[in-house]
Amino acid sequence: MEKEQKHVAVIGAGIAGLHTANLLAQSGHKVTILEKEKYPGGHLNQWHHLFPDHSSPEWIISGLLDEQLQFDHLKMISSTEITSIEKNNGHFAINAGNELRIYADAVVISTGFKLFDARQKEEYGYGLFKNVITSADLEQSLKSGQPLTTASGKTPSRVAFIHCIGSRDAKCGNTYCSKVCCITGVKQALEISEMLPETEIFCFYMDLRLYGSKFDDLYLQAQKKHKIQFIRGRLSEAAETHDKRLQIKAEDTLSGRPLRMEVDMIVLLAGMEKNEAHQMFSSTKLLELDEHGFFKSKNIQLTRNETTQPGIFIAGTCICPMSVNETIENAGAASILVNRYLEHQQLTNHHE
Amino acid sequence: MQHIETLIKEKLNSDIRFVEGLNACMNCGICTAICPAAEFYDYDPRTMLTIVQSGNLQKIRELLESDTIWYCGQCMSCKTRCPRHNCPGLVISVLRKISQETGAFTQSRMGRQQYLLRKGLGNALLNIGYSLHPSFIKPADHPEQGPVWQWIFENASEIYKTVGANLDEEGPGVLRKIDKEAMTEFRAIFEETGCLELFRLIDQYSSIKALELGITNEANQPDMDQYLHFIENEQETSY
Amino acid sequence: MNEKLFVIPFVAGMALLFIILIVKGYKWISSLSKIDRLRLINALKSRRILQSAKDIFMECLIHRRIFKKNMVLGYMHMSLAFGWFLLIVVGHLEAFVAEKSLAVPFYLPIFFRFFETGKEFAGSKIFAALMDLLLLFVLSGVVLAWSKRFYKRLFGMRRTTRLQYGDQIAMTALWLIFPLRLLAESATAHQFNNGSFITQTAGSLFFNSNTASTLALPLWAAYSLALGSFFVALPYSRYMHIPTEMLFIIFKNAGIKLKKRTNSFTELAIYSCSRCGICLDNCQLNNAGIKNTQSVYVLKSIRNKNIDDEQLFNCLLCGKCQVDCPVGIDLTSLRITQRIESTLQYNASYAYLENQATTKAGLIYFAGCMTHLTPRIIQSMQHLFELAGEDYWFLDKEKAPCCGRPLMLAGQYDAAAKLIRNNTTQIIASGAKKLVVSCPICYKVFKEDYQLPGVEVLFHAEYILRLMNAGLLKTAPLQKRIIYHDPCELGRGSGMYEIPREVVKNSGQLIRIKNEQEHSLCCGGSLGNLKISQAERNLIRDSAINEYLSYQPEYLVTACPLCKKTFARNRNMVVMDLAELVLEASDEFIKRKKLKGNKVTNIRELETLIQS
Amino acid sequence: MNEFAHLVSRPSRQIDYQTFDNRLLAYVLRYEPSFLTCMSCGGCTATCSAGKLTDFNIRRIGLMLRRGQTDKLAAEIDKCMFCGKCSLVCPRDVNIRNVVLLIKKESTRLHAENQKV
Repeated sequence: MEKEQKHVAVIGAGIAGLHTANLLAQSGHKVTILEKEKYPGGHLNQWHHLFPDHSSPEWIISGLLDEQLQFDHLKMISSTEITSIEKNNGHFAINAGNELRIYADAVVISTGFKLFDARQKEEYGYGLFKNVITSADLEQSLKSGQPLTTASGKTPSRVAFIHCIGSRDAKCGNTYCSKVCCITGVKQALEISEMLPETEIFCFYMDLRLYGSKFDDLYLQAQKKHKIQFIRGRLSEAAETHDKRLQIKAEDTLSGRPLRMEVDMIVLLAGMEKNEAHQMFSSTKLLELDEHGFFKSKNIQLTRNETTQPGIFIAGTCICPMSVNETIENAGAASILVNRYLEHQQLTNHHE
Repeated sequence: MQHIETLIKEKLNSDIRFVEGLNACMNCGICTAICPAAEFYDYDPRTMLTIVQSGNLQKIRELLESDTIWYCGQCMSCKTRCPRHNCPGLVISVLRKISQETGAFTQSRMGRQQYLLRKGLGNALLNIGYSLHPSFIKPADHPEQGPVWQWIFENASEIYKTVGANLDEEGPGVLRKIDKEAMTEFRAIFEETGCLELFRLIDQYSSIKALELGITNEANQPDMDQYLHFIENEQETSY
Repeated sequence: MNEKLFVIPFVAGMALLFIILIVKGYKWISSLSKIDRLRLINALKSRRILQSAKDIFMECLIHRRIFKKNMVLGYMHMSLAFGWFLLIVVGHLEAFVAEKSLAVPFYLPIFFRFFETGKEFAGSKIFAALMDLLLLFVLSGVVLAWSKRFYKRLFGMRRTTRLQYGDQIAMTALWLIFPLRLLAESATAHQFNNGSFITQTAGSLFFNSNTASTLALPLWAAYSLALGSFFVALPYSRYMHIPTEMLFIIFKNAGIKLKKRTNSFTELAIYSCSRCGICLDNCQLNNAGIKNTQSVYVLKSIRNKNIDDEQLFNCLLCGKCQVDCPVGIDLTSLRITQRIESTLQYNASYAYLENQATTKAGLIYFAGCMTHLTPRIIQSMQHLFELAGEDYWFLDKEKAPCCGRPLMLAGQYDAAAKLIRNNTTQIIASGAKKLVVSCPICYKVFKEDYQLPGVEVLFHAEYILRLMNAGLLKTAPLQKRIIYHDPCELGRGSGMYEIPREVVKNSGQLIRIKNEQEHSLCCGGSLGNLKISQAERNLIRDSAINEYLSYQPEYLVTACPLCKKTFARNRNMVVMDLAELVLEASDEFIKRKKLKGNKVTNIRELETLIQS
Repeated sequence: MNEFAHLVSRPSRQIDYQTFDNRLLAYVLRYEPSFLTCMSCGGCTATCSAGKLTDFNIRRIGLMLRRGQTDKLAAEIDKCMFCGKCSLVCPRDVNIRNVVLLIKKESTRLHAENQKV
């Protein structure tokens, strides 16, 4: 029995999308990746170094893109935004901008996450005070290779990292943990400390959730070698002083005393949020979303990558916050489920 | 002021007990959980270690001038439990020494008692080689020991003999008289290790404190007997 | 047996009611404070009594305020009250004319047709017709009242109040009075031909000569019993509002106000509530599914002495309920007074407040606790003061006691007074002539409860408008559709509606919306409610946001840090404070000037350019 | 008999869950279940207006309540000025103002009850 080549559409060319696409192409399926941006790679394009090994994200993206070259039946269409998806007789019709219409036997959604807009926490002054930046801004600054400075060009003598911005906070509607911000903060603190050894660095946290392999080593290193201080307490508000420093107030909950400190720079560890694209899928009743607006899995234990709609799969941070290595693992798992689905379809078609 | 804080920093960093005793604390609190002193005193080894770890010299200085560091019983239970191999007990030893060396100890009630210890235990050690000797426990001063002690005290030489001790006699045995040669060697160790210097500093800072408190004799000199009496009777403010 | 005895239930009920009313009335008047009693006496002697008479006529009989809210509901109340009133008045006239004497037994006009069977007198036909017409008028009200139980929406209401036993008895009696009167009069009319177009027709329709003669007396007795029952049940039912409201209007017109502690005026206000339920639909707690804490229920619970904190403190104190209250009860103050009473035992002393250092300045800026969580407002205000060249002192820049209003809302009046005293000392010592606040919560308490001689308390909108009018602040209206959200404490709370709107008009395109000014929505963030959960607050907030979004605004401008913070989570429109809007419009002005070729970097240079 | 310092017994600082006084806690939780979700992040204390003027620590009050250390609560809670900032920053949406009100009310009642006994 000869295998009929199936067509899979992958939406989003971040690492989850690229990796799933490669694996599916390797299994012999025809694959089309649709990306709304001009270039693939997603958020990883903006990151400087990855935790825990400080590796560069560029090699991950370029590695995945190089791998693509060996598959003729894999193509990528960029600068294209999906407008709608319809399901007909077990097949999918995907409409995109430029009157593009693609038919597919299965769809993988890997649209990723959106960074929390820190302006929502007005009391921390993002967008208002120049020396309040987010972890993403800091990552860009580190990537630029320029030495880190305050808005007025001075070397910061004291930097404060604030954990849980837009995560675990009912006040901005996100009650879940974004999982990677704690370690991102530790990683970035280490990088600043290596770049500016004289700079004092403080991390204000509610709980340190350093869940991953080798993450605690970074924590120990940050404390021991770099004298980075971890203060358990949530920042209440920031105010600008006349010399454009920032005065922050928190409670040092472990000593039970209010704490006030002037710093030159605040880094807000912004969490991950659902992508706006999710709304398009749920409004047409094609897919269900979970209580946080991420895509709902068919079964959270067994089939994380299957949606409530047969034939549509999900991979990466459109399911929930994940680190880079987890995303890659997750993409692999997604490709296995897609393969299984297509094989089953083949069998039923054959019997018919 | 600035000078003292720099001095504290130097002393801290040059002490092996500090370098070995603090290995990045993560505030788990197991030391406080096990600490016998923490159960009864307003004292918490975890908080103390956090302060030292913060490197905030002003806070460390406040610590040196407080009662806190003197509550530790040096049982070192903390050492055996710490998941990061820290030893708050050792860190406290360093802090105590710096407090003695800088005179910070005279700023707290518990700290001032260093003078009491130096006079009592310290002098006893230097004079007879024992920090505590049965002859020190005078029945008049210790009514709580009751009439039996009175009887033991009066018939000491015979009673100690019956339990195999060699009280104040030449030769071997428990409570023997320490011979001259050993005493010389003992004093030399004290001299070499800096203990005598520490004694001298305690004396010096305590006299300064006595002056400061106005505890003086007719010649306007510090009256150290009266000072001893004063620190013996100083009351704990509250617990 | 004397058949006249059937009037006994009516006479007894009436007598009992009068005794109760006199006792209560005496108690209410006698327990007024000395000054309030003087006010009352003065009012009775002056022309104000005419005003009261007019108000009583308009509100108690005509029900003008209810008419304004809904015509059908208004008509229902008017036909019952005014119709019955006219029945009594015209009935008496008829009796006087028939008997040619003013000394008629007081029950006679009520049962006139029973006693005056067939005697012709001057205008008897006209009177009979008029009385029938009035009975029809009242009956139409009764029919509407019945149908209101089933078709609430006809009356513009979504919810009506739940009834108590006293209410049920009185209401049943009330509903029976007029149909029974109709039947009794019809029976008599059929017997003696003394009716008019209604009763005569109904008589021949319902009765034959047999049934008319046997049923007439029982029907008259039933009518008397219905009247008597109504009068007896009245003081224990919501209908107590009928006599109470008249006294309430007289008290109110005399200038008597609700105090911080309960007094007889409070009780009068509570009894004046007719439980019409008009306040229910206005309440935004409905959006959160909270259904038993609205003003009418709280008043009822206070009257029944079973009020608990869960009910008393579950209210936003937004004041929306009292806007449409037909009796004009100050429901917010009444609830606060009750909160004060309920928390008397635990008021804080704030012993830690010691004399803080004051700074000499011409103007004080008091941002308030909340504003510290909205630094954009603070930054904008500081910018404005700089523009105006003010010598100002930012009183609570680092730390300062709260203004006291949140305590007041929680009923902690004595505690609030301590903060107020402390802050007053500081403000007076600074020698400032102006106090500018950007938080309406602070504004209300500074205006109402602080004694600050020589210090003008200004809300930032007022201050900004002055700068604009003085030419110190120049703005170019932005091309933005703007909705202005009235904060409760500023709008209904302090009556400031137009000043902020003037400011908005100078800065952009103000859209007028349905629920604005005194009908404006509460954001849901109110400090007045201590019991509501955040999830419930969110429901209130979301329904307000959805209403605003239906106008497709680009900016939602408010003048309260708490409203701003509450609305900030929506992602479909920009939420900002008035001060921020003004600065944006001022930047726009500079930008436009620049486009015309002037090189301007700041507003001061601009000023000099304009002047030159 | 003389009193000897070393014979005077000192109260233990240990939190003893065996002798736990949970009356106040039970009352607060009954009327304000949102208090259950407090995770002691300290945001409330950091923002507290009263906390800037005195040693008032609202987070610790919550903690003392949850650990049955209620004897000093009534006096401590009096420092609160009810401004509501704490409720506005709480990441777990705890209705802190109501918690304060409930503590005040119930501890006043418990105090009166204890007086009677």
